[in-house]
Amino acid sequence: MPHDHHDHPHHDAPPDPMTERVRRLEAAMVAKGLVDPAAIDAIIETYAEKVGPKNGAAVVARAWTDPDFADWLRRDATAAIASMGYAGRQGEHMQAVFNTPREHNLVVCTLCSCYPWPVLGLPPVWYKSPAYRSRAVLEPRSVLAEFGLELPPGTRIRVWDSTAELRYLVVPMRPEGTEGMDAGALAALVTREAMIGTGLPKVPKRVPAGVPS
Amino acid sequence: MPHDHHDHPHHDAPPDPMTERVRRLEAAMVAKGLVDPAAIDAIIETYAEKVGPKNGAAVVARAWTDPDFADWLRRDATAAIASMGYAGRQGEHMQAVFNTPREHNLVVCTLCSCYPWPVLGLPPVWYKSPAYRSRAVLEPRSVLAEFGLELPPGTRIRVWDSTAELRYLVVPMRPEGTEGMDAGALAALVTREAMIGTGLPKVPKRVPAGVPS
Amino acid sequence: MNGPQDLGGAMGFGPVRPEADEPVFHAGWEARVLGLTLAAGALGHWNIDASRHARESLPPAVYHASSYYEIWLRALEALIERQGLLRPDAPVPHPRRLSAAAVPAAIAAGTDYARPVAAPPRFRRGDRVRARNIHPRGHTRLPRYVRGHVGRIEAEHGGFILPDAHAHGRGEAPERLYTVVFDGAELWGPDAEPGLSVSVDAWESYLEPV
Amino acid sequence: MNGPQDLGGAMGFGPVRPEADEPVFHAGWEARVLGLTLAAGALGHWNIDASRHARESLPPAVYHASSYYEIWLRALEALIERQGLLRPDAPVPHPRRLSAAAVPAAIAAGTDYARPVAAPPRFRRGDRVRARNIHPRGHTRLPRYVRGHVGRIEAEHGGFILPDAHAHGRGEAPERLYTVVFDGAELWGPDAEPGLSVSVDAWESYLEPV
Repeated sequence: MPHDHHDHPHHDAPPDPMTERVRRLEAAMVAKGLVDPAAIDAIIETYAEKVGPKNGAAVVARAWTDPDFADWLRRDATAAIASMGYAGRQGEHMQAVFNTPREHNLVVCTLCSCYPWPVLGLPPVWYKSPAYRSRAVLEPRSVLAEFGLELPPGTRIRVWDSTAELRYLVVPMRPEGTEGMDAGALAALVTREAMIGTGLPKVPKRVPAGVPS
Repeated sequence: MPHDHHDHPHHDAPPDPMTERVRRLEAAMVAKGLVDPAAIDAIIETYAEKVGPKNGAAVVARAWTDPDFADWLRRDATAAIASMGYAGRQGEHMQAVFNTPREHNLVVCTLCSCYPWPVLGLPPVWYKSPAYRSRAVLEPRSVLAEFGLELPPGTRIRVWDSTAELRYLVVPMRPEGTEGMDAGALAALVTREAMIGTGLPKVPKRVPAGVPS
Repeated sequence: MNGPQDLGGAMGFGPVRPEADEPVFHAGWEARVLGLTLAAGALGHWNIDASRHARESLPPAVYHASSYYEIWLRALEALIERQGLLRPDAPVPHPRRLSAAAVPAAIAAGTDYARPVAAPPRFRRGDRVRARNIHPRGHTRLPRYVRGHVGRIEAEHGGFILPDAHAHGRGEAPERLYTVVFDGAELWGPDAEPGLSVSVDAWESYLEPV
Repeated sequence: MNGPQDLGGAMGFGPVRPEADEPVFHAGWEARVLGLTLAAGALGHWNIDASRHARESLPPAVYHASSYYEIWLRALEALIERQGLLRPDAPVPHPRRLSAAAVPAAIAAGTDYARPVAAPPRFRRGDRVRARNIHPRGHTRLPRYVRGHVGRIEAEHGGFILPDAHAHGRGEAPERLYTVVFDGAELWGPDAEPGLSVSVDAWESYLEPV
């Protein structure tokens, strides 16, 4: 049964307490017919392999290259994103927020870990950490510095605390020097952090000749 | 050396981790000449045996029986209490607050465990607990109910959060049926809880004849 | 509730520590907890608001000492216990057990939390509003750090299920939802970083006109 | 700081559990920690405000999982470490080591925290004042639950050492201290118990006129 294949890095060591505790709970739930182990496997497979920040990167790259799509994304992010096949759990009510030279957007959930799963996958540990949740609304500039991101002093910061069922996707500004790139190449520049607001898109590796870096 | 006589309820069991941790710290501090074990013993002896709520009870009983002292206590609690020999650490700046039929006083320290040591000794665990510290300022009536104290609905509650170096002593109302009692007998009715505000003085065991209970 | 989950503005948690090349799960049991939580949710005995309330109702010492999926696990255990799903007399199998075949559709469908609200919006874009100074003992999604503070309505999103009711079996009680923006200095006074604004999404009953 | 010590109005900690016939100490090590803390304080390397700040600076998970004297112990360890009192090159014995004979006088004397302040009081009894909405990263004794709220000056106590400065080696910076009373409904809104008022003792710079 696949659900028995928990990771055992050391086969000669006893399983750790959490592994045991979860295994016991799952066994009891399976025995009572509450869950189907194969359904658990299917859920895990979805988020481990199918859904992740590549989805969001495709959305952002398309917004950079398709003004009509960008406009749709701004007006009705849920529908625009669903049109690309990214919809469902924890993305039922999407909102895209666009960075500008004057304002940088940052997303947090101070109360739990709300995060747009269909476009970004499951949140990283730091996003769920008390450090991030407590500080993002109070001292985002200090937080961004810990990600190596120093915004110009004149750039305002807008923090979106996801306190309801709206889920936020940050659309960063398209980097300079990407004029000749297509959506596929652009998507490779869009990191998860850029779509949360704790980072910026990567600078393209090869700057076209004649364009100052 | 007296400081080695930590409590060992089971002499055949290994000491618990906290005992070991404290013992190691003390040994290191003694070795560096930072502390004298006999001074530690003297401090412990002071608070384990000499200073406690009996001091405060004597103050309250005197206030009940000596109107001039009660007046002094109200005007300058530090001096009035010091005149009875109770002064010093964590009682440098005292304030006595008097219960009335209209208002009941309750003392807490939401930020740590401020408490009037010279008159009440060291605080009990519940006074230092997050449960008490968090709730006393928000829902004191619910807290008092957990002490078995139900105040009349019309009685206001005044909570004193000890956020500075002022230390509060609640002077409860003198119980009915105590008219013939002297200060010594009255002091035996004054509990620690009554002087924090989570209780009332005990009702005298023998009500004098002719006085309705 | 003013529980351990309400972290906005709290201090003492140290730096944020991004992890390079972070895996989706850090242990097999984390993946199982995710799967169990989603599959158990499909049984219909509780909703997302009740789940969140179960997590924030953990004792603060437990909440703060637990990793994220440990919090999920403890809340799942509590919900199962409360609903008696493992009791000897519970029917086997559960009539709403999620099958593997149904997983893709369930994930793709999600849950629509929007609900029609007949009454007109009480607030309009641009209105100044105050987040009410409420301290409910039960679930709420109005964080403590905005309560009592004045912001501006930026958007009205139509009706949504009200978590404060939904978490406690008091129905969906839908209300209009607003995005409310607060100036950093309004929230944090002289200790605010310059150029900061913070928004929350707030149900109508969380707000009062200024 | 908005640290784990700032508990007023927090929820989730369960009932208060008074203990019948409670002993002064529940273990021998608790008594030693009390004695060590007081004796180490007499060395003069830190003051009571720095001690409190060391306690509230423990990581919240540690603070909430620790018993009270465990918090004291961890803070004492941190202060000793920071001051380097156990370093090999520290003089032995410490020139200010507290002797057993000096203990009764030291306890009886305590520490006078009052200081003269020349300037006249900014506020008078009866004045309405607002607790400032400050969120300092360092030590403060203005709890979060009163910040931004309006109360009334009930008493003025003269000058006292300011903890916000004293905890951080910035001198005594004395200011006048006031008892400020808040109505329960002002602090807790519609969720306040009826007939409640709460006071804090607040330094002058914590307050602003209304």
